Amino acid sequence: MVINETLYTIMTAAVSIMLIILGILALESKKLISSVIYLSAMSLFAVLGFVLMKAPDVAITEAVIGSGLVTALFIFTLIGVTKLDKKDNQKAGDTK
Amino acid sequence: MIQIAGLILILIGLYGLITKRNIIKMIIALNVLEIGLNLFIVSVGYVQDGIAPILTEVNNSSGLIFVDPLPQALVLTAIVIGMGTTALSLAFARKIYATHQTFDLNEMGVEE
Amino acid sequence: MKRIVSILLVVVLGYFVYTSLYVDGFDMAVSDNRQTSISDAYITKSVTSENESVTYMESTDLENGSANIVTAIVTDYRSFDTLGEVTVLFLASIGVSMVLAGFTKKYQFKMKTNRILKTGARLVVGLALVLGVYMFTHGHLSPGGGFPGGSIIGASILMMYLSEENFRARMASFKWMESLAGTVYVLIGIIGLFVATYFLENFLPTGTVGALVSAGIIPIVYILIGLKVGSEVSGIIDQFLTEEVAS
Amino acid sequence: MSQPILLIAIPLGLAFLSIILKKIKVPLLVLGLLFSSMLVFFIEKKSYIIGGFKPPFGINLVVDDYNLYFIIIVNVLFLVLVLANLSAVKPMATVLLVASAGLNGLLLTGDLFNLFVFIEIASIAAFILLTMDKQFLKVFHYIIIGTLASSLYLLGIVILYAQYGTLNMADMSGLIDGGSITPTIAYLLIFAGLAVEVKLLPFNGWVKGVLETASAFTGPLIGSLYAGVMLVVFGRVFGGVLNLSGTMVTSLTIIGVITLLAGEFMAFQSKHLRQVWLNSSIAQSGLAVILFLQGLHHVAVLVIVANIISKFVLYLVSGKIAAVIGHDKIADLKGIFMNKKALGIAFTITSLSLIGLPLFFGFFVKINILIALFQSSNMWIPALVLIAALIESAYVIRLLVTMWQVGEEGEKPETIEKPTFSLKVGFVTCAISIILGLMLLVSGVYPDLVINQSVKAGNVLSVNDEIQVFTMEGGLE
Repeated sequence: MVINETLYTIMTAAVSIMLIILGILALESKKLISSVIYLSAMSLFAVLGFVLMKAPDVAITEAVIGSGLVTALFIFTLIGVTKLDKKDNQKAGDTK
Repeated sequence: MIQIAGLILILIGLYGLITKRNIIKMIIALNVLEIGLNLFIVSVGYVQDGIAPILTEVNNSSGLIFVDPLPQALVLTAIVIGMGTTALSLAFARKIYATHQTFDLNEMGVEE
Repeated sequence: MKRIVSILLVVVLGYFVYTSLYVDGFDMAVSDNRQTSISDAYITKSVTSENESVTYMESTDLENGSANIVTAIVTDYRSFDTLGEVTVLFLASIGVSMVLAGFTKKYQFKMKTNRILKTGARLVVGLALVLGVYMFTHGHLSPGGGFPGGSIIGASILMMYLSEENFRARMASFKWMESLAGTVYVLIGIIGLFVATYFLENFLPTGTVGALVSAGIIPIVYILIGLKVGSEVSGIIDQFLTEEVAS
Repeated sequence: MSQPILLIAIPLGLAFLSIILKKIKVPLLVLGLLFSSMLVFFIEKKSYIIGGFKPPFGINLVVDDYNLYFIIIVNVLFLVLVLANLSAVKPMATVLLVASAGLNGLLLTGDLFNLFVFIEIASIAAFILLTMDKQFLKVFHYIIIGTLASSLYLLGIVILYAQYGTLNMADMSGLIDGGSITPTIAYLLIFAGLAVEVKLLPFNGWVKGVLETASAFTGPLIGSLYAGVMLVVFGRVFGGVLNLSGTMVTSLTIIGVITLLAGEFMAFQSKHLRQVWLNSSIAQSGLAVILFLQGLHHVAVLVIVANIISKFVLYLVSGKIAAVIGHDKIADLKGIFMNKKALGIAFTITSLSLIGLPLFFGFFVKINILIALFQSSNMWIPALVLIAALIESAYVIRLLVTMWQVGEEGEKPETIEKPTFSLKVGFVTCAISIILGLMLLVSGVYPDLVINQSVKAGNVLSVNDEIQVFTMEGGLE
């Protein structure tokens, strides 16, 4: 399978730019949950980068662990928080 | 190209670690840094027109030009180690939230 | 203000890194100094004995019989790193359960599971389990291997966990798997020390490159890693899906 | 079968086993550590291959004059520490086994990437062990900084790999000596990564939070054993592998000197016992780093040995005092040793050795540092080291006077607050402190053996024939 040289360059450039944009978004977005989603998306673009650099093993590992499991763990952490917040609000509401 | 992007991501992660005062954001910055680092390491082993370092029916001889497999093996290790530390620090984050009711270091009253 | 200072700091640092890596004659591409690189010996499998080239499905009884060269490095040439890596994950799962020791109650999600979800989940879980097992049994032939394979198993356990309410009781058996897989990994290393000469040495015949049953201890090690990672990941997820019991 | 790999493999295997054999966790831990501390005496000095592939292709473990004695000290002290705190270790048995494997791996490994893996194992074990002190936020800071540090270290070694195509330490050392380009950025990244672990100044924010509240168990572990091992690793990498030159040495030495002075100064100002020792540890790390960077490996080894033993006793005693009294404010500890003279004597011997009074081991350490520095470099480094030593003596003597002072001037400390040591805990601590104190005293009277050994150790990193050392027998040799 031969990929056209220019096509390859364009793809690497696109992946690089998307990685940097998503990296900045992940750090600068206001809501924590969207940060986590940006991180996950960034991880997916990293997977693309690994594929482009001919590293299929790394790509699979990153796809499963980096963008799958780590995102899941982040989200579980945040779920616990929102639940706790709601309870607190309810308590505050009860005392009123 | 991706090598430079990896370096920039490392710098973005560093910037995040310096400025962010939110525990979750700090962990995210660390993850950004680690992804950048992994991209950089793999790119070090990339060879122009090299093929993936797996012998198959198509690429069946080791006489072909492969990309360097050693950095890929290192990254495999680094990804798993990164996941381990992320899981541990998220557990700490939950514990801290349970005592302080916030993720924000400013709200906890921690000095810079 | 602080933000601007840190941006400046990072930009200066980046400029410094950039100049020292790419301008001052520093050579970042491995391809050019291949002579000094140790990877060529990995690719032609000629570390212990000189070997011209390896051919798929033809070469037999080499020092290492894995068709996937990354796997060859991860589980054979630098297998000791992988033992350390497994240990890190093991420590992480212990650490998570220690830090979250007070968190024992399972999350009550708002959504109730229904029959369609349950059946669908079972179907997908079956497929995912098969995929995971395929991945770590074929780690020496195709990309993948023990770590992603084990994580996929962990993910399918998570799916079971979310769809079945009474699944948590069965989690205890994973501790056994985790412990046994780890112990057997170390034991294989020590057997290598006694049967052959070195720790973690490949003491089984390596067979034909590319065959499913080949590469000596590599598939065994990857299966062990897969089982261990799978049980550790399930343990971590189990611990994260709890909330603190109000005291 | 005296293979050093068993020092890593046996604790790891037992750790994996211990999560299902929960009931005999502690016996397994003691068994594993006992095995390690016996095995260390039978190890021969050579390079051991792992996996059957010769280095640089495979990973190897190295045992030589440089690390052999550290392996013995660390393993034996680890066992002693666990035995002294046997009641407290039960929940941490598995992690302690892994920590022991990690420390041994750090000392033994001959591969730069393998070193990264062991840094991660050892530091994650440390994070978990530190949760015993319930300071989650402070440990979290340590996690973030520690992970950042090891990432920087990894970046550094990957850049070196890209340049030289190898990861083996011995191989890398040869290639760097023969190479034409100095990979400055890689050196800086590796320095930054290791500096966090050895507590150099801009990177040591975590130390304060973690060690200030350390118990009699985590204190000696993190403050003495981990610190010592990390310094040994620093020496191995910067003394043995990387070949620094000119301006790099000067600028990094300045960091070391600043760390030394700032550490001693902060220790002088500290109001709490453990704060004093943690700042003093920072200063000692700075000193060892200076010596390694200046190529004076033999005295650096002396500093590390003295620091491991003395800080072990000091943290142990301070942790016990804090546990019994509930705090460790120096002003409130007046005359505390009058009730417990044996412990006091051991504490005093160790701290006097730390400041380098004659007849103690520390004296020979200090004098050899100064001789070596005066011979090798211009005057400003030894002068500053001397100033630091003076500050150190000042605060240690002030501390000792306070702690021995009988409340004659009206206020009787016994009546205000009676420090009642529970005898059982006190006895073990006492015994350990006294034995280690006596070791410092004996090696102070007969220092030649230790000093000759350290010269040998230094020569492993880089051969230097012009070393002059001060010993008991021959004076200046």
